[in-house]
Amino acid sequence: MAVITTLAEAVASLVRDGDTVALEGFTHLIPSAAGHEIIRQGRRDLTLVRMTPDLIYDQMIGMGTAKKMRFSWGGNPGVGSLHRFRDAVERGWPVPLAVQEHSHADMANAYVAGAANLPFSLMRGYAGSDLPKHNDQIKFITCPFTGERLAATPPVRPDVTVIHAQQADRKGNVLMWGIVGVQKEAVLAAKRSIITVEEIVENLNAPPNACVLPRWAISAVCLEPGGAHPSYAQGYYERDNRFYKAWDEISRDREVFRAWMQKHIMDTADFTAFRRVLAESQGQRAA
Amino acid sequence: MAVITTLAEAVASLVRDGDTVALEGFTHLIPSAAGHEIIRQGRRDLTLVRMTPDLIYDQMIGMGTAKKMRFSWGGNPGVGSLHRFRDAVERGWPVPLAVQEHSHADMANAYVAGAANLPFSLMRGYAGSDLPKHNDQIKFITCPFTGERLAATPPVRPDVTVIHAQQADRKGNVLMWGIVGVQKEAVLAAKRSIITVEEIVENLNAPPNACVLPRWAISAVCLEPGGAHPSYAQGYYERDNRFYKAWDEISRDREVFRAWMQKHIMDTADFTAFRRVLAESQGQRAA
Amino acid sequence: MSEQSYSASEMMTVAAARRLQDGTVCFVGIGLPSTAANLARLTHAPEVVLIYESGPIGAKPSVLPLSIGDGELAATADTVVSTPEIFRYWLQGGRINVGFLGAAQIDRFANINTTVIGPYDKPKVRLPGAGGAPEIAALAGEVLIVLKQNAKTFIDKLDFITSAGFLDGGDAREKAGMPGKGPTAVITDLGILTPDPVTRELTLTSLHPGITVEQVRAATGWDLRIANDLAATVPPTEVELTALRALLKRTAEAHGEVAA
Amino acid sequence: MSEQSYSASEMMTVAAARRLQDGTVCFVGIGLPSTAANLARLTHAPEVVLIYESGPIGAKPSVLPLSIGDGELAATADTVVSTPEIFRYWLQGGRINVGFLGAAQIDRFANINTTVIGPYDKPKVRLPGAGGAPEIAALAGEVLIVLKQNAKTFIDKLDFITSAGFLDGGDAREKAGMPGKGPTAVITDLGILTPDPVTRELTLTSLHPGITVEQVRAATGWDLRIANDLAATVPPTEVELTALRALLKRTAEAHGEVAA
Repeated sequence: MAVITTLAEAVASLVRDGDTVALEGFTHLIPSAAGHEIIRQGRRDLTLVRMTPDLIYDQMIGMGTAKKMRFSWGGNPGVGSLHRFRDAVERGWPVPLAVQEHSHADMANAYVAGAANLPFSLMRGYAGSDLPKHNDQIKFITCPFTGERLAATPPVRPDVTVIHAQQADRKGNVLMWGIVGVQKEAVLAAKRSIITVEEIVENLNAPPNACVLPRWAISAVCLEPGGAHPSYAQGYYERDNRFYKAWDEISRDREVFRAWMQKHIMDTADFTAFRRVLAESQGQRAA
Repeated sequence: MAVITTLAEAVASLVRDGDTVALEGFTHLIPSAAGHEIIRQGRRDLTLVRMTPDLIYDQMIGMGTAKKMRFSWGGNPGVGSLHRFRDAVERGWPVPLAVQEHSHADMANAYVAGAANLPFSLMRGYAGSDLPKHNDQIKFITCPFTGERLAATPPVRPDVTVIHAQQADRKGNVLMWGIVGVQKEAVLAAKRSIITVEEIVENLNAPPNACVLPRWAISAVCLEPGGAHPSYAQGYYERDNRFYKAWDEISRDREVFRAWMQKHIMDTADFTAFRRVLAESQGQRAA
Repeated sequence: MSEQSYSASEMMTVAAARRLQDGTVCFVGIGLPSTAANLARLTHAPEVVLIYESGPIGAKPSVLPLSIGDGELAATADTVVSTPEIFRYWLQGGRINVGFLGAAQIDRFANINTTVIGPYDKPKVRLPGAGGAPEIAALAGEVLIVLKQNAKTFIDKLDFITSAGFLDGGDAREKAGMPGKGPTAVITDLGILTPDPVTRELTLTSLHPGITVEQVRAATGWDLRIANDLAATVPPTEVELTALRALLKRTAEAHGEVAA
Repeated sequence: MSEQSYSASEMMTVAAARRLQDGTVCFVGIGLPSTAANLARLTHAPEVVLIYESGPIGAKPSVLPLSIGDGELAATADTVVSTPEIFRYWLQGGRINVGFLGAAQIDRFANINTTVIGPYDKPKVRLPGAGGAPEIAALAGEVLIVLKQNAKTFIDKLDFITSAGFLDGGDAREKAGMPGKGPTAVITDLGILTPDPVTRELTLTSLHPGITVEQVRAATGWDLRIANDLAATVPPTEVELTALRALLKRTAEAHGEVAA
């Protein structure tokens, strides 16, 4: 049953060292505020799961939060590489990062299998690809009716899933719209869940068949306006493409990255403070 | 690509003797007008597929339209038995009806497998049930990771799926809302599809993430206001519970049934004429 | 029972409703289970979450649905999802605390038949079939069954097991790999039966007011076990009866209006 | 090329856009494919249906998305579904006519590497990974690939095959059980390569204006086959160039505004 609480409390009570954690979002509604808080509270040895790891995971990896990542595409969307991710994989800095790599279709199906409590997912996949040679969690099974060969992989079952949504009501029911990605599946596949929201409203007034997560299927709801920055929240604010480009510079060099993280995240109390400090930095850079 | 045409033309060109046909609807948006037209045009040897066969399938079975039915619950919702269905199964009248029987969960998964072009569906099902003993299309497979036993069945892949929806736009894109059941999966699982609608509008103005079927995934769209009667169309009209009760009497006796079908369906040109004749009959009964 | 101010079926519905705790997530079958579940919601369990297989989650109907997919369910739900999602993410996903079922026939181990009477291939009576019951019975945290008790419904040997209770009893259910606890109570118009902790055989543990043990035995197709500490079911309270009758009255009026 | 009124990458984008027929259902990768697909929609193919893996179906963005999930895609789509549904019902469901992909590296049989350069376990360069490409490449009716051609991208032997083209050539793709026809054209900044009908080896079949065969050979990591009837790519028309430049201008302004 959802408790409405602060993000700091939710992360403190629900995210533990060594957990398998999915912070999901498909370029829309990325839970940046929650990612920062996990870094701030110094979690370690996390197994990160995500279809599209981006800046938040780059930050977590660069700060040594993660020991492993299960994913299908890791980049800075529209810009290029994730330099901290590459540094961890190519040179083991600050700590080596094990990878379990899939295709998007397989990851999406693995989330579905997790939400549906199935022991494996099933798809027509990986024909001719080298990926299965390097991922022993991809197996092939035979259709009992046609003899066809299908790819199977274990479900994603996170200890904690963290997502960002547009609205919750005062009871903790959550509504999201627009590009909803795999977030519903990710929450339903997890043991625990944290959902940050743009707004807490009296009534959701959800349209019929909207993407609603009932409060009894959620662990914690936290009000974090702007909490998806630099990604966007449809109906609230647009994507800060400038920051994605800026990240390419910030993350290229280990020391520059560490200094930026210290100033903007470790030395700020919360996401609101982060946004204030970031605005100052951007002002200086612009000047 | 959807053509907007009359129901008579759509059925004439898209539904053929011997086809596997799914007229879907989960008590809401049942394609009654289309079912009548299939009977009127005298189709034979159909294999009917439906999670919840009700009055329309009772009428088709009683008129000898079907040779087989794949289903999971066949009854008159809130009233009782389907007498024509029972007569066909228990006494082979007017023709024997073969049945392939599943649970709702299995049928729903089989539609999903059909829409997803998978050769079988997968679920935790039938534990302790006698159903698999009488359906050789239910098999059990072993999870390659955990060794768990799961039920598998071939997908539903109809030659034609027929559904009723609230709205289409002038291009043939379709919008439905409320209890949407398995209709989206049923259309995407089929080779051809007919969608009758309450209304054709200039623009759908669909809410975000609404249940929309794009015109290029549909064969035919037909304007049939009231075409779901005696079921209901959310936002248009309510369920005619009285007719469901009346059907219990009409369908009990073979001759009464045949006479009713002749007068109300075989001797009427279309659903509008049917509704007019039905209103007269109900007036007489009430008098 | 003539002196009683309530009917046997009212007692049955009230007794069934009482088994549903507040806050429970309940997968509701149509008919008696739906009546009992909504009575619970309107009396002691305002926060019960009602899920119907047609797609509504958190339905709060002011009148009872005649079908499993009435518009009232969709209009009052927190959300309406597709039927595949209901079975995949919500039932199989392990989110249902209580599955509330009716039945055409039941045996001593609370196995249910809703498929055929007589041989499957040449049935004497063709029943509607399984619906959602086999997976609800297997996967829900626990199962409540409500049906009228007589020689036609309480059968020594079922012709067909549609949905599993405890199969042959003992640990047969666990061996069959069903995660749910299975039927924890069968509520009838005569009393309440619960499974023996060891043999899992249904035992009469509570007798409704005005009913005799002999009546219950006569309405049961096998030699019914009676609990040593047989309880007497508390009669419907004024609150329960008033709520139930108002619900049924609203329902009749609404469906009457619809039909008018 | 100094005398030309357009750039090599404009030629590439225009040539790629031309391959997309009107009414086609196209699964669009981000970057060059998205630019080409939207140019096609804004010129000769107004009825092309663009599907993005993030969920939008029938997106009609007025400015190019910087990410695969920009709000513009959702706001202009006929509908937005979940990412699992996109891959399950729409791609695997067999509804995609053309998969439009980019690539980091490609080989003579149009196999694609977007995973690693160097050994997988100790990569010299860790690339972003597969994304949706392996299943798009396998399941789409046909595949178009657009990328710049040079010694770093056109590789004799890939370190990693992320997404299959024709594997070892000949009927290797069919034998691997891929329903789609596979890559039917690779469009670069130098020319257009298409697979030999028998060997399936990429063959230079059209040369962009101002480019020499020697330039193309020099930009290819293997001994490139040249078609006997080598065609000359038609230069971008005024309509094509105007539409492309206006699209890129709108895009820059929009993303500039966002950042401001």
